[in-house]
Amino acid sequence: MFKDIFRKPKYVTIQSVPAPRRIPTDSVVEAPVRKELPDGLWVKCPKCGEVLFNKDLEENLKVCNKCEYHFRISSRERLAMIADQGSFEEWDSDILTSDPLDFPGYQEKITEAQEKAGMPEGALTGKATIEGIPVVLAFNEANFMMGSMGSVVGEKFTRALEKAIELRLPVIIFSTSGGARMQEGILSLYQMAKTSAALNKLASEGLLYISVLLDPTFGGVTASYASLGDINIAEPGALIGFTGPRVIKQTIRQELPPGAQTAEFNQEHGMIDLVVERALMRSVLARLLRYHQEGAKYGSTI
Amino acid sequence: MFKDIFRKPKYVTIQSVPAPRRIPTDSVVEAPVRKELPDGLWVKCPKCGEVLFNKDLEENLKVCNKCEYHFRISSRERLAMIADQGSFEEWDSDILTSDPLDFPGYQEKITEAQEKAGMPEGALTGKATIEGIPVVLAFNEANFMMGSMGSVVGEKFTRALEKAIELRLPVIIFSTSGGARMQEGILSLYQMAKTSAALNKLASEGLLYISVLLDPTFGGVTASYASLGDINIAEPGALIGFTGPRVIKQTIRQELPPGAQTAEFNQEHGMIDLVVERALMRSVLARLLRYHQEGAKYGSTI
Amino acid sequence: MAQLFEFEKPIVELENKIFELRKFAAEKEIDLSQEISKLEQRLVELKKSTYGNLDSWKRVQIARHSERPNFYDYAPLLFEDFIELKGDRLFADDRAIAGGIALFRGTPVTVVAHVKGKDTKENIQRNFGMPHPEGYRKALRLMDQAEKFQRPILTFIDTPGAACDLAAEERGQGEAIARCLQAMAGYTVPIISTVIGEGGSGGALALGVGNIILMLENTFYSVIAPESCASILWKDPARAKEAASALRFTAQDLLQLGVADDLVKEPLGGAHKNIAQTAEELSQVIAKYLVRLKGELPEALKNKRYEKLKKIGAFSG
Amino acid sequence: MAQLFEFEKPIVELENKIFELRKFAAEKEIDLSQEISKLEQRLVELKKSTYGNLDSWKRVQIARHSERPNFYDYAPLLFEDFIELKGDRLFADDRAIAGGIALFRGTPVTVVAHVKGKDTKENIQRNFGMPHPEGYRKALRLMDQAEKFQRPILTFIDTPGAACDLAAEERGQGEAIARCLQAMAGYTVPIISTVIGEGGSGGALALGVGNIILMLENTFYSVIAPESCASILWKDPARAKEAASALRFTAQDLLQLGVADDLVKEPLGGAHKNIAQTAEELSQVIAKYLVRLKGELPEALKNKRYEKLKKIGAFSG
Ligand SMILES: [Zn+2]
Ligand SMILES: [Zn+2]
Repeated sequence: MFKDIFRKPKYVTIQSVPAPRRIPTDSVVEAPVRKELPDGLWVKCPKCGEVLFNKDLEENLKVCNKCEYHFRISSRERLAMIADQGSFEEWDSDILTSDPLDFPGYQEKITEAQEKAGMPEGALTGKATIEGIPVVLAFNEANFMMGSMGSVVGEKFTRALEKAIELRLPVIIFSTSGGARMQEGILSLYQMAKTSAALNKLASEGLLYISVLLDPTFGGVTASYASLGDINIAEPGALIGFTGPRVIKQTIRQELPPGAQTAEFNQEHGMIDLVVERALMRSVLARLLRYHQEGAKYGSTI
Repeated sequence: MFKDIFRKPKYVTIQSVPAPRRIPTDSVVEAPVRKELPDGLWVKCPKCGEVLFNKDLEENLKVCNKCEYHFRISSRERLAMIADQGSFEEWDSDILTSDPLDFPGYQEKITEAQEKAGMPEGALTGKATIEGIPVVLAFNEANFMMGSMGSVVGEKFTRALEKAIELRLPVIIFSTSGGARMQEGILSLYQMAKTSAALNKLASEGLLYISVLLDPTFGGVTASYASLGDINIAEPGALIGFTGPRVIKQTIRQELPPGAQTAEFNQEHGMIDLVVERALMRSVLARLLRYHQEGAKYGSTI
Repeated sequence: MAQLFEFEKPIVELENKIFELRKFAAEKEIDLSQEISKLEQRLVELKKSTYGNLDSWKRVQIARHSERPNFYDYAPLLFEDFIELKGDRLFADDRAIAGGIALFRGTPVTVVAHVKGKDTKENIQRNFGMPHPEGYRKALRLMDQAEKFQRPILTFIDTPGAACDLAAEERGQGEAIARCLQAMAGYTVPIISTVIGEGGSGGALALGVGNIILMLENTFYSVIAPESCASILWKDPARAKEAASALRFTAQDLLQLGVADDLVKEPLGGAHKNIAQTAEELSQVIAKYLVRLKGELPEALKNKRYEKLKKIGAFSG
Repeated sequence: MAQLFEFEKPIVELENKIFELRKFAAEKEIDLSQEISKLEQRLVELKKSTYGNLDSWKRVQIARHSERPNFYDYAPLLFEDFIELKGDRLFADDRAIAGGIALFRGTPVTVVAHVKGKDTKENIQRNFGMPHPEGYRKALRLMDQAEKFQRPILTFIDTPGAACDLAAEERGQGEAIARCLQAMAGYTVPIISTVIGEGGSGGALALGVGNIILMLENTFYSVIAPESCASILWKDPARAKEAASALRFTAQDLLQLGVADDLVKEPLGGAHKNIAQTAEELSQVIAKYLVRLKGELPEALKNKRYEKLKKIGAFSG
C-alpha cells in the first residue's frame, strides 16, 4: 500500500516535447499526396528542395533530414511506425462502398482510389498494442480520395469506437482528410454526427481518446472526431483547419498569413496539446496510454 | 395529458428585451455612491446633467427620464422594486463582523458603514415571492464599504444558497461590489471560493440561479458569484469588470476605450444574457422564474 | 417589389393579363367572365405545374429567396413568448445565431437558430447567417442549459455554412462545431431540428443532431454548396444546377434517404408568400413530434437519437 | 550575481571577512583558527537571527526574488516525467499558466501552475505570470480531464495576480476565474494547492481551491498586493511594508488563520539558495498529503473540500 508513492524519483528530467519546427510555406499544402515518393532512387523535399535518397528517407521515417519536413505517408506505413510489430488485428475490412446517390463518376473514382491506395476504402481500423499496451487504432487513408469521409469511413470508425467500449480500451484516431465526401451527400455529412456521437459514448465510459492530426486535416473531419481528443496531438507543420486556404481566398478574398493553419498555429490558438515529431510519436503515445491505464488511476494504486 | 401543448398561442408577440441604452461616459464610474440623491428637492443627473426632482425620480424608479441613467439604489430599495410587497422574510440578520486581522481602522470603518447604510453589514438575504413565485434573494449593499465582500457577506450568501437547496427554490443574487474586502485579508479572498462552491452545489441540484449585475460590479465579486448565473442580467450602463479602469491605467498605463466595461460592452463580449432596464426587471425575472418552475419542466406536464 | 424567379414569370404574366382583362371589362362594361374564368383556370394549373413539382435548383432558389422568412419572422408566430439570451460567456455574442427560452404551446423550450439578415446592413451584422465559433459556443451553452433544466430543444437551421475566414480558423471553427455534435448526441431532452432555409454543410449540421429532423418543403440540406460541388466536379460553378440534382439534397430527397423524418408544407410558391400559414404548419408539425418525444424517458431519448445516427449511411457488407 | 537584499548584506560582509582571514592565514602561515572559528560561530547566529524570523515584508521580497525558483525549476525535480499539454481549445495557449500530466512518485497526476518568466523576454511571453482568461480556461480544461480520469490534481500558485488589461476584460477575466473556483469545488479527486511564490489575489485563488493548501515558508497569499493596499489605506504605496504586516498574508499567518494546512521548509535565505533541497521538502510534504487523500472516497473528497471552504471566515453570531 502506497508503495509507489514513496518510491524516490530515480530519473529526473523533463522529457519535454520537441520544439516546434520552422513553419512550412503554404505551398506545402498544394503538394499532391502522390508526388512525395516517386519510384526513382531519390526525391526532392517539397519544403527545402534538398535531394533525398529514398533509402535514407525511409530510414528517417520519411522526414527530411535537412528541414524536418514530414512527408505524407500511408495509413499502413503509419501503423507500422506506431504499433508493436505483428500486434495489429484489423476489423471490418469487408465493409464496402455503395453509391447511394447514384452520383456522377463516383464508381470510377472509387475504383481509382482503391488502386491508388491498395485498400478497399479510406479507413483502417483495428486493435493493436503500443509498447505492450492494448489500444484501438483508426486511420484515415490520404491516398483514398484525399482521406474523405463517406459512409464506410464513418461506419468503420463508429464500430471501432463501440468495440473499444466493449473491450474497455483507449482509442487513437489518426486523421488526415479533406473532409466529408461530397459524393455521398447528406449521408457523408451525418458521419460527422455519427462519429462524434460514438466519441461521446466513449467519453461517458471514461475511456481515453487521443486524436492525432496529420497533414492535411480539414473540413468535416476537423469539425468532428479530429478535434474531440482528450488530448490532441499534431505532427510538426501539419496543416489543420476547417476551411482550406484556397476556399477562404475564393469565398471572401482573404489571404491567410504565412504559417496560418499549421500545427504550430493551431497550438498557439489553443487547439493542439502537443506537437510531436514523427520519431517520438510512438513513445509519446505509449507514455500517455500508460498514464491512463486503469491500473494507473490513483484509486487502484491504494 | 398534452393539453398544454395543444393550446393555441393566443398572444403572439416577441416581448423582446429593451434595446441597449446609449453608453455612459467613463465619468459615471467615478461618481461616488452618495452623490446620487442629496437630501434636497432636486438632483442633477450625473450622466446628462438634467435637473431632476426627487419626487419624479423616485416615481421613475430612480432612472433619469431624459437619458435613462440608472441611479444607484440601496438593497432595500431594490428589494421593494423586485419582491411582492410584504413577502420578504429576512435571514441571518444577526451575523456580525469581527476583526480577525486586527486591521488598522477597520472597526471605525464598519461603524461608519453601518451608519451610512443603516444595516449591520453589506449583505441582505432572505426569501420572498415575485409575482407569487417563491425565490431566494440576496443583495450586496453598495453603501456598506462599496459593497465589498468580507466573511459576513460570504457567509450570508452561502447560507442563503444552502437554504435554497433545502427549500428547493431558485436564487437571484443582485451584485454590486468593489470586490473582496481588503480588511479581512485572505478570509475575504476565500469567500469567493466559498460562494462559488455553494453555487456549484446549487447547480448540481438542478436549481436555477439568476445573477443580476448592477453598477458597479468588480473584482472578486465579478470573479465569483456574479459571473456564474445560469442567466446573467445587467442593468443598462452598469459598469462590470474584473479590474477597474483606474487600476488598469495605473498598472499598465492602458486607457480603456469609451464604453468599455459597460453592461452593453459585456454583452457584446458574450458575458451578459440580457440587459434589462429597471422598470422591466421584475417582470423579466418573474417570466424566467416561471419557465423554470418545477411544474414547467416538460417531464411534469405529461 | 418581391424578388421574382425566371420560372415564376409566366405566372405573373398571366396574373397581369387577367387583371387587365378585368379592368377592361369593367371600363367597357363588357361581359368577359367566361374568358376570365378560363384564364383563371389556366392560372391555377400553371401554378400547380410550376410549383407543384419544383426541381432541386428551383428549391435552392426559393430557400435562398431574399424574402425567405428567417427565425425572427417565425418566432412571434410560433411562441407565446421568447426571451433571447446572448453570448457564449467566452468571447462574444455572435448574431449569426440566436437563442433563448421560448414558450411553445405552454411548454418552455430552449430555442437555437441560425439567422440570416434581411438587408445588407443586417447581413453584415449577422455575417450572412454564417456563424463564427462563438456562435456555436453560445448554442452549446444554451443547449447545456436546456439539458440542466430538462427543457426540450428546438433548433432552426438556416445558413449557407459556417464562417470561413481567418478569425474562424483562429478561434477553432472545427472544434466549436464538433463540440455541438458531441454534446447534442449526449442530451437526454427531446431535440427537434428543423431546416427552414438553407442547410449548408457542417455549419448547419452543428444544430442538426435532433431526435427528429424536419424540413420545410422548399429547403435543402447539403454536404456542400451546389456551386462548390460544380466547381470541383466540372471546374464550372455555372453547372450548379446539375450539381443540385446530383447531390440529392432537397427536403424530398432527405426524406427518401431516411435523414429527414417529416416535411412541413409551404404555401404554393414558397414560405415567403404567406409567413403566417407557414408558421402555422410548422407549429403543428413540431407540436406533433414534441408530444411524441415527451412520452419518452430521458435515457431513451438519448439512446434512440444515437441509434438514429448510427443507421445513417449506406454501404455493403 | 544573485540579487541581494539590504537585510542580507551583514551576512555577506561577514562571509567575506572570514574568507579574507582564511586567505591571509594561509598566505602568512599564521594560525588564526580560533579567530576564524569565532567568526563562523557569529555567522551561524547572524544567519539564524536574520533568516530565522523574517518579517512579512522580507518574506515578500524573498517570494518575489528574481531567482525565485518557478514551476519549471521544480518540475524535473518533483516528477519522473512531465508531459505539458497546451491550450484552452477556445482561443489560445496562455504561457502564464502551464499544465499537463506528470508522474509523481509513480502516480499519474494532473499539474497546473502559474509560471513567471526568468528574464524580461520570458516575462513578456508569460505576462509576468499574470494569466489571461485563456490561461484559466486551459487550467479548467486540464482539471476537468483529471476529474474524468480520476487523477489527483496538483496546483502550484505563483502570480502577482490575474492579467489586468483590456484584453482580459474583453474575454471575461471574472468569468474565467469564477469557473475555476466553481469547478474545483465540485471535483471528486484529491486537490493539493501549493503556493510556491506570490499568491496574488483572485488570480492566485483560481488555482487555490484545494483539499489541502500548502505554502512554502517564504511565500505570501493575499487578497491585495501590499503596495495597492497601502495606496488605498494611506494614499502612499511606499508604506507597503506596513500593509504587508497588516494584511497577515505570510505562510505563517495563513497557517494561524486556518487557511493553509501546512508549510514547506525552505533553505535558510529562501528557496533560491538550494532548489534541489526545496524540491525534496516539497515532494515529501505533497506525498504525505496525497497519501492521506488517496484514502478518501471520491464523494468524501468533494464534501470535505466544501466543508473546509465553508469554515473559512470570521464573524460573530
Ligand atoms: Zn527538407
Ligand atoms: Zn440623465
